[in-house]
Amino acid sequence: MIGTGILKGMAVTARNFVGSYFDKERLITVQYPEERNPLPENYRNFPFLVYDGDDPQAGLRCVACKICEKECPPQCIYIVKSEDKKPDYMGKPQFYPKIFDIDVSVCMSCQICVEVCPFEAIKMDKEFELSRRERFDALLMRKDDLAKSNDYYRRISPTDAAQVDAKLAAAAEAAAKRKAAAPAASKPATPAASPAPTRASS
Amino acid sequence: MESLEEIKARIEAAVPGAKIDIVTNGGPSQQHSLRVDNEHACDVAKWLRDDPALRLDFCSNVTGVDWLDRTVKKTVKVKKVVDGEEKEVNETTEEKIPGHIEAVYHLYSMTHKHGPVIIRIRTSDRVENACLPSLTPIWRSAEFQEREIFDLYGVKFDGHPDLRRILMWDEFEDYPMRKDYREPDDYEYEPTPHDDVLERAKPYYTPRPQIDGAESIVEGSKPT
Amino acid sequence: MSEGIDEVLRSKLQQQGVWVSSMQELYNWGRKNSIWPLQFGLACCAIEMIATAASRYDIARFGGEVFRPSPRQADLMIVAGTVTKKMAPQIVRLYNQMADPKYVIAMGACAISGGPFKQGYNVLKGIDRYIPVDVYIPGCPPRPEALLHAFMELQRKIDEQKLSGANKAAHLDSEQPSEFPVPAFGKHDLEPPANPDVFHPPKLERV
Amino acid sequence: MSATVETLEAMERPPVSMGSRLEGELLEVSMGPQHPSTHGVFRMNVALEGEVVRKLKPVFGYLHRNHEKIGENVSYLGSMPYTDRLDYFCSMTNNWAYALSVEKLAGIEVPERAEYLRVILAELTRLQNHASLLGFLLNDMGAWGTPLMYAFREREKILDLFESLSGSRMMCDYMRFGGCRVDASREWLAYAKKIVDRFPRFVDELEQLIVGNEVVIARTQNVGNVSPELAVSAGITGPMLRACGVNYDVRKVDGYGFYPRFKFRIPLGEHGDTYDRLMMRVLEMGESVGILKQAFEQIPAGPIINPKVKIRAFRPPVGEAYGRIEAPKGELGFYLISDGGTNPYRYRVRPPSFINLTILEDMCLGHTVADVMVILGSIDIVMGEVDR
Repeated sequence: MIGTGILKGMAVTARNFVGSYFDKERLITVQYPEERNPLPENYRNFPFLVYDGDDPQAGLRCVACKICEKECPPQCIYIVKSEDKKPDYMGKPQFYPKIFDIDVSVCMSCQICVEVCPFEAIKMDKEFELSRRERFDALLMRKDDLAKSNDYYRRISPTDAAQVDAKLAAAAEAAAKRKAAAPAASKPATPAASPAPTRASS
Repeated sequence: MESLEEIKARIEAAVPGAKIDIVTNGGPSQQHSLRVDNEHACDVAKWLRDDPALRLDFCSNVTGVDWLDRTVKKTVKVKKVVDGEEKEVNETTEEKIPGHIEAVYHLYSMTHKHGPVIIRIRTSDRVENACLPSLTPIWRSAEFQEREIFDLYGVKFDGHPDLRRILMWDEFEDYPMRKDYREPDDYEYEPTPHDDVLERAKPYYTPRPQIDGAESIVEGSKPT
Repeated sequence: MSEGIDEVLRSKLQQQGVWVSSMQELYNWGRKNSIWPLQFGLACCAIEMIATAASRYDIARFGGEVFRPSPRQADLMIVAGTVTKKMAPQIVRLYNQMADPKYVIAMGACAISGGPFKQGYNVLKGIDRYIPVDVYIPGCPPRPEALLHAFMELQRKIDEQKLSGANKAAHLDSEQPSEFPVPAFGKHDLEPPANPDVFHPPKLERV
Repeated sequence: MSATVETLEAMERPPVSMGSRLEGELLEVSMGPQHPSTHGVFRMNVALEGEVVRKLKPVFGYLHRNHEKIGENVSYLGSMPYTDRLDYFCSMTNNWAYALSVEKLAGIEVPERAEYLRVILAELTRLQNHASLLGFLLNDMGAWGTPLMYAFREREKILDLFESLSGSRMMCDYMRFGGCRVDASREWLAYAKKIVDRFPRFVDELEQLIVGNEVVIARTQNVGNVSPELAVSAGITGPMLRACGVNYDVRKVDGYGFYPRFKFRIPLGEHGDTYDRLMMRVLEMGESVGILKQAFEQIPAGPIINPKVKIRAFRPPVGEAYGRIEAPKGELGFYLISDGGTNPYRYRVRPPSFINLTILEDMCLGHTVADVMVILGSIDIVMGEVDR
């Protein structure tokens, strides 16, 4: 009979309309600025630089090896390596990035920089409310904007951060053992206790 | 499916005068291909499509490949008599391959569900005689893909029903997929400067006045 | 058309049940809550734009659900996706056809700067080379929430616009252009490659 | 008066006055690139006689993002996120096609669990692609947003799955050469299974909405017929080919991944009209649900990536490879030539929706303009892939 198809369609619409009040499956509207869908742990938006300790500049894990700059497919990272070495938060002299810029107006959130980084220094952030009225300065992330603490990283992605901490602690322990095994005479100024395990537990 | 050697022998029997070379592919994929000469390409393609055993009725992919002038160094171990003694000596031969543009067709059979058979045709050079026979009359799926090769590589396909630019605008003059194409210099704001990007474009286009200090040149030329 | 109302007086009056507003506030309130976007998608970001308009994120809560297919009826152009050089003249033309006041959101990395495809020969490195952009959303693609955030940012911007005075809104200033020249297809590139009246990249300090 | 036109470009516009009857006079209309139902920046030059299409020429290139050129300038790994942006509805299948081609090129083995994950994600992609296609198609037919909203609601659920696994809703960038990037947890698989189990309810609803609907039948049956011979010659693939009754599915023919281990059928159409193409999608969603259920049961534990594959400085041996998969839109292939360097020498995408557009003109001739939109919608094009 002509019209049954249309009536059936109307029934579907009615079922959806009524169902949306009772059925969570029918995904009701999220009232965005007030209520938010929880972001999944794996969510990624733009990269940031992890630092240990309290000082954002001294604690940066980045040693300006420029691997991410080279591997970044859209070429949105710009690094200038320092000429001198500065002590990092553990007191070990390291190269550091004099300039570390990420142009987030180019970045495509592919996280290849995270995958290639050998120092666990760059990670993906979850911040997405970055709308700006100006493009040139506001969307160019400088080193100061990018540096975020390890505690922040633990907060936004606890599972990954725990893995990274464990890995770094293991590496530090291995390094300490190697140092201890080496003749102590060659390096008299060895730091007494390895601080890495305390960091992992903090 | 029969081997490429068998197909080659059967083509040569069926299409008199056709010159077929087997291009071996050393990679792990082992997808070897047949190079067909331009005069007989249409006949060979028609035969491949209509032969009851092959029935390659589905031309999946048509690709243009740009090869610049290159020299291939081949090192072959040759037995030579040196000082009255037979020795194995590495002999390096250099072969100059002039630049050309190649069109690669990947053929499958929907009837027999086998494939791919890959055929390649190449132009004689990259500039004046960048011409190839069109295989669109045999497989219609080549129509847009050959137009794309014409657009991006500048290969003229003889016998193509509607050879126009497809992706770029009609006024455009370059062939951007060629290896020696240089894109216009319009990098004004590059906060993450990778100098090769900037350098690459510079020599080919006149620098734009706003960025390269042309104003100061004008100022300097003023009688002071 | 007074510039502002004394906030103390206003709150006192409100306590008495009297609601006072200025012409400017009323006008901006009306405008910012009925921004009709142009139904215009270019690439990947357009799908996120549709997702924003769909029931889960529901841009209708901000008065922006009326996607108009015609530029004559639209207030806002969401440039959602990669702007190619072949498409750029059409976008400028669409912008010119929109009636004042008009706003532009550059959604996603490609619309802002060419994004990941920046190094392509046919990709325009940012739509702000030809038309002025009000809000930029980075991301590839931005989440629907990010688009809503930008929408609210635009509403704030509209709210701040002045009806009179020296720095009144551009669409009320007869000296400000509301149409921009459409670039032409050249032999190698668009001509001109950028509109110098609109595009002012800063001088970059290099080390 | 009737005019015969050789080429659209050579055609002069006939004078159209208010009183004249439009029949017999050709009117050139440029539809797009900004058009509400061209699914992106697609343009058609149409010559109309009255309302009937007499000639139609598609115009491409408004989203030509130089994917292939960029692919030749970045490393093999660097192209992976770019493939997401080809067909932006189906980033997982694009990833897979590219990973498959590179694996062929370099001779890489993929662990079992990774292959299962790939099948699961590809079939989820197929579900959400077909669902949104049906939504868009009904939108083009004048159903406005309602079916599209339902389709996007289901799509959101699958996008949530993608996001919690790969970190991004649309641009998953999930697969790597020799496996996958992130392992799926047991909870994720359980949640995915739950969503897949409920999916048939949506398919049934959608079927009720469209199958018997008089308007849909009137708009789609006997509209845009394609003969099987033309479809094969024009290289049409995917659901569009199978709607003509040609049994060709790369999942069965090539047996890539672990598809030979799954039991599924290939739905085939009879007439090759728009209705058949539409039904093909509905039926394929059902088959995909079946594959997914089997995959959830069979998925083994184990590594997800081949540890021999280097992430940085990955150099496949000199050679070339063409790999293809059955993407939701048709056969998606990647053709790669390696010269031994870190970048491919030639990087070519065989885009299914671009080649499926070859016969757009043949399908539209003799139909009205309104039908052109429906026919175009049933091809299922995504401009990111058509123009690349």
